[in-house]
Amino acid sequence: MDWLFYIFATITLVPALLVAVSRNPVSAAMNMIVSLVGIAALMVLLETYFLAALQVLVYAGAIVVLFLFIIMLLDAEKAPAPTKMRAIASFVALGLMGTGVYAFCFSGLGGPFAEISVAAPMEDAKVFGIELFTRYMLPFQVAGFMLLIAMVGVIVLSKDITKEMGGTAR
Amino acid sequence: MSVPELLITILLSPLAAAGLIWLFGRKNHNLAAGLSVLAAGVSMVCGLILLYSVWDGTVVEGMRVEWLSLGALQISLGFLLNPVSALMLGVVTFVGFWIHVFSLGYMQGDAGKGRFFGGLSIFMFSMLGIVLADNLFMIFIFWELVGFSSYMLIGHYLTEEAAAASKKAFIVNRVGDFGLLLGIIYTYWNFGTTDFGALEQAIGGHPGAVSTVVGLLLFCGVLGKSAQMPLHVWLPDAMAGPTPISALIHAATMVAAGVFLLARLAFVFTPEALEVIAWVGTITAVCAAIWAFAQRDIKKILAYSTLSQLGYMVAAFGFGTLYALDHGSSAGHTAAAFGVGAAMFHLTTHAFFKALMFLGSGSVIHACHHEQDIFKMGGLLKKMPITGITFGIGVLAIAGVPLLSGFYSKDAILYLARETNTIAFYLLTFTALLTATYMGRLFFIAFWGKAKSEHAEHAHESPMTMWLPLVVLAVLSIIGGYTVGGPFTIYPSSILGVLGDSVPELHGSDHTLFIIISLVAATIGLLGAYLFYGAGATEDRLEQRMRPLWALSKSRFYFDEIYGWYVARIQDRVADFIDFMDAFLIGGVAVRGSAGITGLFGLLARSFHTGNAGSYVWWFFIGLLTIWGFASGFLTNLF
Amino acid sequence: MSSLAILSFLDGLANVLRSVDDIPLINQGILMLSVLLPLCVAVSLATSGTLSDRVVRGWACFGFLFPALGALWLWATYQATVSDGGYTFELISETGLEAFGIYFALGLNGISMPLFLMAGIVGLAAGFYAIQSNVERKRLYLILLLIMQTGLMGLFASVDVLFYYLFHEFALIPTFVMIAIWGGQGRKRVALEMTIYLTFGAMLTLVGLIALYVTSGASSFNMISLRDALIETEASKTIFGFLLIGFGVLVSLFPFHSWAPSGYAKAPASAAMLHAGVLKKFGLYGLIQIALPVLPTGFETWAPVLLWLALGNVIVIGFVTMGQRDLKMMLGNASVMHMGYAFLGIYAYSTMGVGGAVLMMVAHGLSIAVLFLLADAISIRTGTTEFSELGGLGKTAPVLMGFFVAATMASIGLPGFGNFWGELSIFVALYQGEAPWAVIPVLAGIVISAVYGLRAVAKVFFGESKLEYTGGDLTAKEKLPAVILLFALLALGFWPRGISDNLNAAVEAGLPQSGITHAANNAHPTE
Amino acid sequence: MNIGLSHFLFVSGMLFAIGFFGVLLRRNVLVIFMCLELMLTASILGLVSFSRYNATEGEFLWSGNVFVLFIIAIAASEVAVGLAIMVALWRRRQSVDVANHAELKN
Repeated sequence: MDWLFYIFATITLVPALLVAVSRNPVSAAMNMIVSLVGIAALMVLLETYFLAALQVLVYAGAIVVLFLFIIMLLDAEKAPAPTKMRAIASFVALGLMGTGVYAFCFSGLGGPFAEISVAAPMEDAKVFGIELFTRYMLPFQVAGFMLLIAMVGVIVLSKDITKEMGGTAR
Repeated sequence: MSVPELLITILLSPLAAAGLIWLFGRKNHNLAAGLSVLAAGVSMVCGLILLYSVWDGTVVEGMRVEWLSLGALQISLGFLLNPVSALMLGVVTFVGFWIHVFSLGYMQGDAGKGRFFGGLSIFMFSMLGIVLADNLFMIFIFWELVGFSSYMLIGHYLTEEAAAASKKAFIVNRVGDFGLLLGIIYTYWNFGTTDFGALEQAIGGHPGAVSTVVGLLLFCGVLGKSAQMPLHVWLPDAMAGPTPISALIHAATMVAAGVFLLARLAFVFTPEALEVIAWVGTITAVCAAIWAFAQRDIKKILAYSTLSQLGYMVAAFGFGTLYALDHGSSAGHTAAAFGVGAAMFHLTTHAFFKALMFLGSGSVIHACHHEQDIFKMGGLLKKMPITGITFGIGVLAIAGVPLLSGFYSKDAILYLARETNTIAFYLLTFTALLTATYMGRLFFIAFWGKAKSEHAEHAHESPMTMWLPLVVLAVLSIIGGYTVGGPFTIYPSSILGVLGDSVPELHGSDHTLFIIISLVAATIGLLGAYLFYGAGATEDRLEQRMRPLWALSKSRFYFDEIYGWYVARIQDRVADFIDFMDAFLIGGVAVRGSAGITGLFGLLARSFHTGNAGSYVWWFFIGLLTIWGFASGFLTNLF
Repeated sequence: MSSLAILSFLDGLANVLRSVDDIPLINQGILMLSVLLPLCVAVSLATSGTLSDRVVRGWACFGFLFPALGALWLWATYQATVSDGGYTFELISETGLEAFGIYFALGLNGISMPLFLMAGIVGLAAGFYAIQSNVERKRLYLILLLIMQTGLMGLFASVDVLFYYLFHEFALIPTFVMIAIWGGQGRKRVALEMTIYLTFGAMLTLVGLIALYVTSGASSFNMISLRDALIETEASKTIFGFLLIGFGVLVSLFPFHSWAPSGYAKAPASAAMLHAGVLKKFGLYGLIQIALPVLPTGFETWAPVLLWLALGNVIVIGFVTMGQRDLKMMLGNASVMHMGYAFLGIYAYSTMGVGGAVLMMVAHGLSIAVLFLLADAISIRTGTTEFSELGGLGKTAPVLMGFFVAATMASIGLPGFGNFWGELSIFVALYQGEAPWAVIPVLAGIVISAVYGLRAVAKVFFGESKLEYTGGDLTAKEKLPAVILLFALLALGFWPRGISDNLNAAVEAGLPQSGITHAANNAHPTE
Repeated sequence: MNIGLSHFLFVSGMLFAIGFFGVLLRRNVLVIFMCLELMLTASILGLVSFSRYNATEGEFLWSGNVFVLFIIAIAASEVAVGLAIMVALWRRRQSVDVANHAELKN
């Protein structure tokens, strides 16, 4: 199993780095798909199959597609390379954060971590459903409302209000 | 009518007149004048009825109304009628009424006549309030009010000169009131009352209970109001007001209020305080007499003469009370009676003859179309016989010619001075000589000889409203010197307590001596003035022949210059400086400075606010690192 | 005798007042209306459409007149029914904040009654003056003034500390707006400075008041219940400090005064009248009504500071006032100086001193209001308030001169006007305090005030005129508010007992005697 | 070395760091937004792994997982609204560079 984890971790992290550094938005989006799929795979390793499926469906399927769609729409060209200062500073920041994360996870500072003690239930989608409609009923409803509001907001935003009002864009 | 009703009528009728004038009389000048004169007449008639028939001379106290009560502070309104206040009441209402009558003629056609008579009525009310008050707080209240009415009336003509003079009068008086109020507060807390009766009992029982300081503080008020040195500077300037005002306020009544206050409070003063008071009076008398010689303005001469005579009164009070304290038991008088008697006696006679002379000068000024320089008059005796003769009577009275009123009152003072302090006696005698001289100078130059100007040429006698008061006052100037108990007296027996035994009477060799002294002083003075200046002189011979002496007199010992220098160079500069410091330190450094520092921080914070989301992320990162540093203990260990 | 007739008439009037007072809630209703009616008028003026000028004026006039008449009525009833200075006309309604002890509570006692009356009278005068003036956008001007009037009436009528504070803010904010819109030259800067200063002071005050609430343990913002909760802990010193400085800023205690003169000089006349006359008394009133009864220990700690700062007000600002070259600036500084007297009265911590301070507040409110009114009348006629350009106005405007002289005399403490009683009581009280020597510099203040007051009169009215003056004498419409104020001053001067008897009792009851070693207060003079 | 919770947390933390690195580095709003999404996903991974490792017998901890569900819902709506805003911005400025959107300066 260990090698599977390493492979999936690599599939997650390397494309993520490429998302950050690539100057072409389209390739960034492509890399992001890979990275997200890697995460889904890691979730499978953690035996949360339902969430893994959801991850692939929503993130890779919906969100990244939306990104790509917008990239096409906005006709975004290749971004100019970042200034040297900015690049160096960003890499230093990444190094610092990486060191911190590494220290947290492996030096014992964050430590001692729990071990898996119980087997995961196989019918997790069913359990999910029960939980959502019983204990998490209110948050679930709220989330639904939020999606509705977001939808309304998107519709309002994407209409060109200034033109409709007869004004001119500044 | 009973005593209280009369007193209330006397006090309130001028107030009622003032109120009515304020409401209706600003435009209707004749109505205002009529109301004012009517009120003064009512006051006079009531006053005379009171003195001559209703009141028997016993002290009337009480009729108290509580005015304000806050914690321990109880202020009440009340009357105290004793012989001293009765005499003062008589003088104020009587002289006041005749001056009102005179004003009718003098102020004819003046644009501010309504305002003038309103002010006159307020003044009468305030002055009578001082006279009748039974406690120090009430006296202080009316004390301020007379100051205010004096201020308004001095400033009547609204010129720059009037502005400066009225301002000066009020402020100098306030300086005196500063001490007076301090003294009143001190008295209040030390004796628990400012009521005269209770105060006399409290102090009378313990002669050592009262300190010299109280007396001197209260005397500060007298310094201001009665224009004693060094607060005398306002009185000559106050002549900028209309002449009836000078007669009423600045000669007969208000300036005498200081002397009246001394008489009321005679029991408060310790011998040390009396010593100071007496010397202040003496020095004022001498100096003012000297200064009178360099004046050319008829009213200014009279003003300095007033100063000098006020000095006499104050000195009389001081020396007389000292004398009475020394000889108290043997002479069989109440402790302070001699001082009070002599001072009040001179106050009364002075009120008559000085008011007479001021009104006379008013008549002259009126006739000469507001020409006030005596060297531009001349020959007026023939053109204005009534004014001239009555003025002459006034001159003789003030010079101390025997059988006229001034002689008696002045002799009493000289006698008291001789008995207590020889140097003061010589100084006061010298002052009497000087008085006769400068009054002679005024009279001979202005009334004798030939007319020296166009205006004087065409002068003629004033109307009856103006000469009638002169005649009345002239008669009183002649017969006002015969005290109660003696023959020919005009005074009612009810004021025996002040104008009777308490005025020292001279007998035997003393009597002869003082007649001679007076006669010699008056004769030398008047004759000297005649010989030196000559009738109707056109120039001041003192200025021409004895310039140093003239300059000395003219300098007035630089009091005005010193005060002027103080105001311009110190007070105004300090005010400007503090104003600048206030604007600079508090408004500038403290307020603007703190605002500026806040603003600097604002600028600094603003520069971080680039509006670029990219740069904010970096701030975010720095914050993250810091929190991380503290959480991991890295930064905590570092510090 | 006629005096008997007057007495029986007064007796009959008192009986009428008493019988009306017996009707439940009627006087409470009048009190409430006096406070809230100006606001209602303001709202109706703001929300209604086009109105003719006459309707606007009449309606606003009603909004100013009612509080004044209501206050007069309540005062007369108070005189007829109360003799111990206690609270009456109390009216309490719930606000939904009962958990914090906050109620909308109105009521008047011997201390607030005279100030309430004064607020009504000054408001009436300022309102009349505004109605007859010809400012631009008069309707907005009147609306703001009416809002201010509600705040002023409410702050003295409030028994609840929080509402007392709230009403103050209510009156304060229109002031800023009015200065910023109708002020003189440099108004923006002045309005800003004043806003920052006063908001700062109000903030400190609020901190102090909340601390008072928390520390008292009474869990109530009601002044009456707070009075029972005497705080004598260490905390009281801090709280009193907050209140003293906070209130001090609002009353222009030296050295926090620099907002006042320039603010008043730039403010439009009616706003200056209301602010200098009434609103400024907020802080002093708070110290007397709230801080002194509850925080005697705190007072004791801060007394020396208060003494020196108040002396700074009298002497330093006295000299500053003498150095002024502009009439309005001079008046502003003079008002700062006179606040020093009121602070000294509080410092004396005796019935005499504190009562004198209240008398002073009432009289000063009236006199400074009439002075600002007349100064505005002068500047309308001459176009300037610079002394160097003025002169000789007395010949063209004798009535204006008469009024101005009377007002000046009132403000420099001439007997016959109300200010005299305040000053006198404060002087006498101060002598009995911890520092009797302070009487000497303070009495020097009477000379200083005479100097600048008379200098102003001389510069403006005497001499020869240097400018072309327009407009002649005071018009009848300008005269009316001035006469109202001067009459009130004279009434107070001739009959101080009209307010002082109940004031005396109220202050006597309010000053806690325990724990004070500060002064031999209230001791009667040695017999 | 066995794979444990710390490994998953390391992946999650690194993903978050890389996301943040991208936000710091890039100026294209779209890419920044993608990186933000990566950071959000990193938190999902963390939640899931904690939830799995801290589960005990009887009471299987579902709150972490349910939370993930909500995060996904939020992420979806956020992306929708965010992209709509971007479109609106593009209409005004014709630019996706954050440096060009600095109206809030000072």
